[in-house]
Amino acid sequence: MFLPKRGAAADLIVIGASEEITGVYAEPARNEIRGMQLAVDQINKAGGVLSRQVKLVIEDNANNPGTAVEKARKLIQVDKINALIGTVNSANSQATSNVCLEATIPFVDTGGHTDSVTGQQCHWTSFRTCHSTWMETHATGYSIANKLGKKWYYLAPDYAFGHSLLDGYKDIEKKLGVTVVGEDLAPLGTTDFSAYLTKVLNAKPDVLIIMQQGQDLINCLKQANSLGLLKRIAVAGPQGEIENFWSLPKEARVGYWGFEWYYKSALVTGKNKAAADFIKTYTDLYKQPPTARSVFGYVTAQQLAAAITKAKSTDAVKVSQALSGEHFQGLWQGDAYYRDVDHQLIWPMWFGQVRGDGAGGDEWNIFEVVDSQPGDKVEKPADDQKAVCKLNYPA
Amino acid sequence: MMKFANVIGVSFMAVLLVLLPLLLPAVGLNISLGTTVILFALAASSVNVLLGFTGLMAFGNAAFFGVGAYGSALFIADVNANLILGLIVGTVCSTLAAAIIAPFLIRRRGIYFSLLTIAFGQVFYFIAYRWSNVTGGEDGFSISKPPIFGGSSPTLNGSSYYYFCLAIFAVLLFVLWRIMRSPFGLTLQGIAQNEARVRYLGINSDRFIFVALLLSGFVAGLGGALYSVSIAFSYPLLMDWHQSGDFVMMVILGGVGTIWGPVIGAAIYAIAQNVLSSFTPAWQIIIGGMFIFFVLVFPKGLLGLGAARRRREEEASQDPDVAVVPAGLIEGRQP
Amino acid sequence: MTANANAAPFLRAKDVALSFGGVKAVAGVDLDVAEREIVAIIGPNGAGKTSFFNALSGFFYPDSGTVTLRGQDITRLRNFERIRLGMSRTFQTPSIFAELTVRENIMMGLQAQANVAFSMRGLGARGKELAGRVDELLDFVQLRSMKERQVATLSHGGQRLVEIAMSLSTSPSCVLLDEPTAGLAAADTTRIMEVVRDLHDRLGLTVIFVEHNMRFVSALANSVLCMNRGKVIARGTPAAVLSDAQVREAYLGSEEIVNV
Amino acid sequence: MIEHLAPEIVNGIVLGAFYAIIAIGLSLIMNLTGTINLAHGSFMTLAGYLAFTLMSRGSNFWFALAASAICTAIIGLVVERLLISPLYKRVPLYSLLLTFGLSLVFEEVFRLIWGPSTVPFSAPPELSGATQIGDVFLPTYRLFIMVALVVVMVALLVFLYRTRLGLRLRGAVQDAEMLAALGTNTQLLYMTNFGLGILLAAIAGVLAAGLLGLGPTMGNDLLMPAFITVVIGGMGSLAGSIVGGLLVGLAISITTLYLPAASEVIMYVLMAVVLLIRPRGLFGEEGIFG
Repeated sequence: MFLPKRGAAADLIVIGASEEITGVYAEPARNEIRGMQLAVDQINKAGGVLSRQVKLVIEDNANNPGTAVEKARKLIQVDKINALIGTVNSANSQATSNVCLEATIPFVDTGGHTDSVTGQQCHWTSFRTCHSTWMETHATGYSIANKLGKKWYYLAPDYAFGHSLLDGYKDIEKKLGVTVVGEDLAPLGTTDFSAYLTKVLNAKPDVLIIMQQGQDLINCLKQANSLGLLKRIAVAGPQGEIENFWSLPKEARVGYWGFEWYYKSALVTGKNKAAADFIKTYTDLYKQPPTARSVFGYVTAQQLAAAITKAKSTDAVKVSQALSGEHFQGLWQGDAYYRDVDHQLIWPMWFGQVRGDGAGGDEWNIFEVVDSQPGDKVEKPADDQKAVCKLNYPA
Repeated sequence: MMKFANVIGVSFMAVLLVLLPLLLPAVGLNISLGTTVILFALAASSVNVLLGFTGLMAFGNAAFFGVGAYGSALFIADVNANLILGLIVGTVCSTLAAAIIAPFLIRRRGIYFSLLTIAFGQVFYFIAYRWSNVTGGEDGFSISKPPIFGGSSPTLNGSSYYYFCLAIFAVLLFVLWRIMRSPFGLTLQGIAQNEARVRYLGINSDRFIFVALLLSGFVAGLGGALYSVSIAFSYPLLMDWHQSGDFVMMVILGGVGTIWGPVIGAAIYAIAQNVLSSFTPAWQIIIGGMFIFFVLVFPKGLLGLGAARRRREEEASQDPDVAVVPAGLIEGRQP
Repeated sequence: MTANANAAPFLRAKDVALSFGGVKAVAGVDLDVAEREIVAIIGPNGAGKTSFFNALSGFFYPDSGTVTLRGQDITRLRNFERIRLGMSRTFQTPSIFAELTVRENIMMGLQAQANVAFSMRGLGARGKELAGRVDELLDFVQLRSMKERQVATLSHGGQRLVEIAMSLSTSPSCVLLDEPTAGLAAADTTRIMEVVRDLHDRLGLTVIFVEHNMRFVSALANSVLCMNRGKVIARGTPAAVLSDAQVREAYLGSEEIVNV
Repeated sequence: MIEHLAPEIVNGIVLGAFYAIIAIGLSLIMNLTGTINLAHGSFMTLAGYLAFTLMSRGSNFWFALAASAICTAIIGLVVERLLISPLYKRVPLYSLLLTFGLSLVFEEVFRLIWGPSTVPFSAPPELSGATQIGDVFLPTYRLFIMVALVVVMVALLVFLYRTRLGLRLRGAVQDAEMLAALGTNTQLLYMTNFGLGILLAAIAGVLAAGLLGLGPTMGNDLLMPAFITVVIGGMGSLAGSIVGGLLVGLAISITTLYLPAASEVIMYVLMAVVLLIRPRGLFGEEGIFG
């Protein structure tokens, strides 16, 4: 029988994790799970939460929102979880967030970036650890202007996510007095960017901001390289997923990218001992350095446990209130907090250059951090968010 | 007149479905999985209208399912948070979608028909993906559960929503059963078995296929509309051809051309997927393998097994591989 | 009996040609059939008889030539539209609904004829009337006792009779029968022969049939058309055609002629 | 404008040639055996991964291309014999569903063996970079693909029109029963035909991997445009697949230049227009399947 013993539920804190174990996001999902698992193990070793052990129940949401809803409900109804964490795909994050509101279970979105989770579709039960799309564009916007120049050219994928990235940059461009010399929307799945890239070469911007993802990004970078564009114009983008860059051929490991965390940089971790310990333990355990995804998972599980401890209860309202607004020291320099107004984690974002080969005898170390931006500077002001996001805590 | 065995069968299924919200938690599954089974069964039944009853290899019904889902979700979110009205709007949308593509489809038979259903189904997927201002694109589209009659009427949740879906499903199943026994249904069976003969009885089979497509779009859309409310979400993958393939497989798993087959198939599929994916990341291999196994070994599905044996006993001798969906599938060279 | 020269013939095919991938199956065939005539089409295998039937009944459209029914050009009319004009046909291998009962097989055409085929509910009051018609038609082919049998379980001859009854369910004025006795035992052949005669004598229908059994042809047909390699090689009374030298040569060595 | 248009036209032809090659394979298999091969894309991906594995073990690109294409075709033959051939006497739905199940299994097996993300598959150095033709720079790898696909297509035509087996195959595609009556071993023909279709897919798969990047769903992403190519060109017509593929490829690449927002929808619009005017597709013959 695979049923959890119902009696046991009272002796345990059960945290559900819904992750894209199968499908295109399997790798980031795996790293999020590793982070969560490590945090839970450490918590249990230290005596658990409210002197109860924490149990992590992991479900595969198959990278499909319908399955994500089903699995969230299964975790809530059958496994009697006290809180739910996880998701990489934004659609899954939002769908799961809605289910958790219905069941009044706290949900922390570890890795789905779409603005709506802490924006228009925010709920009092929902939190988010990773940066919002808005934060990514603004953080990199400041850093690009700061490090690379103020004459920009946009290249974005022509679908919902590309449009919201573009909106973000258009907002920051006004604040910084940037000149935009060109803007192109390329269809998703474009294989040949040479027409766009030729236009870019003629427009002579300081920076080409590429918002493509996945295979489109790889194709674009390879072609930019072969056209010699990289020697004349800097290339930058909102988010570099280290898992992706590790699997890229060396000629495509180029450009400046926003990073949500990095394991080998004084700008990121500084003298934070917790971070150093985490990196060492994680690397020893999994034979691979932690990524931003690992940190999402780890910090989420850790902060959820801290909130339950602080609330002295697993009651959803109490836990949510305990999590909200509480400042903590994460795995980076400076503090962080899930802010009251929309439950978005406010923490810094970094910026730097990707290189072909690992540095310092570490094949994983292909990123050089050059800049960082504080979280409260790059997220929408709290007052603006009040108009968009209504958390509607129960009275 | 129903045979005694059928009465037993129907009663058994009825009791099983009514008690499902009690049975599922007892075996470690959640009630909403039951709702999903019912709604997938609706989609599979819509495939069955074409595949089982009319002999048309439809491979694009997820598009109707998805149009129903988006239609009701958009209406509920943007116009009126009223469950009943939302379902009506979603179903009207999906029936209209069927009416739009039907003129392209009814001119072809056999695998060309399948090919066209795949391609046109993908058109709807593409629209949902691309028209993100309205549909939310790949991020999907959230709604909150609407009150049943709008305003301050109650909102259905968990098991009450399950019974709501079950009631609609039961009515629809009865209607389908009646239709299959009507003159219209008889003509559809005729088309499935021998379309040339149907035409030589002076019947314009194209018009029947057109209506069958509308019926199929209606049933699938109703399932989709109920599904988007069930999960309070709609997303483009609902319309992908893989989803269509899953619906067709449900029909085959249960038994093609039978009223209960799609229900049984949907239950096997949904429960297997749900349970397996909790245990192993290789669940898709097992599901795919199950499909292959059934196609090779039990092509008539679970229900077809019994029915086939009964028929075989009556018949003198027949090729054991006689097609479940005969003749009409291969397109003849007819004007 | 020949067609009345003044009036337009009941069914007329003029210079009908049909080819498949370069092979001329029918190469310019003319045929005039008068109302209530019985015409037999004979010829060796591959002579193009069935292809000609297909062109007449709209299974394929002819490449050239015209087909008229009661003076109306039906060459490009779709097959089911011809049925509504009173044409009806059977196929070389019985074209039936094998998994349905005899009753359902007959019913389908009756429904269509009564314009109730689109009804998604029961037949209501019309049901009784149509059931009566089913019985009538089954009496005609003497199959009433088989009414609830699945057609697949019937003998070959039984299936042919069902097909004939089906083709009558559309109330035709003209029936095209493609080798009604092919593959039948002697007793069944006689029974079919009686039924075909009744089509003409009792129901007053025009009958055109393709046949290899020459006993059958000479006993029933008013007029015979012999085809070979897509062309008409002889036409006239059965006696005249069957004694034609060209016909005998075309059939030479083939066993069908033995029956003459 | 020419400096923009020329690369887009090359791109369109390359894309179109891919669709055409895939569509020819699909169409051959569809016509002879009535199987809509939904696993066709999986075979392309498989060939890509095999080539990737060979190259990461030190093989050069050319050997990897040949070896993986042949291996994939052999795997295709095994699949055809073991799984698909038992279904030939059944209605085509079953082979369609079998290949559907197969594609699910394949996709997940790829993830388990080669990981869920794309793998770093690079075109050989001699084919990277750009070639200057007049004032226009064209990516060498694309030119190579264009030439390679044309060579494959010519070889295919020579096989189908100039060899005995090819002639039989074409005859069988038109009328399988007639061929059986003439005593040709139909099972052997089915096998050859399927193997040929998969071989084409495999070659396209390896070439595509260097162009589009190699991940578990690479082949499936190319499958839908190939289906639409078949619909547009007309089922069972070689010329239809070639013209249809080029039409789709060029339509996509030219709209990309002038109206990028429409470049995805153009394929579906093209299909609808063609079907409205000619329900059989451009070159569709009145074959067994209409």
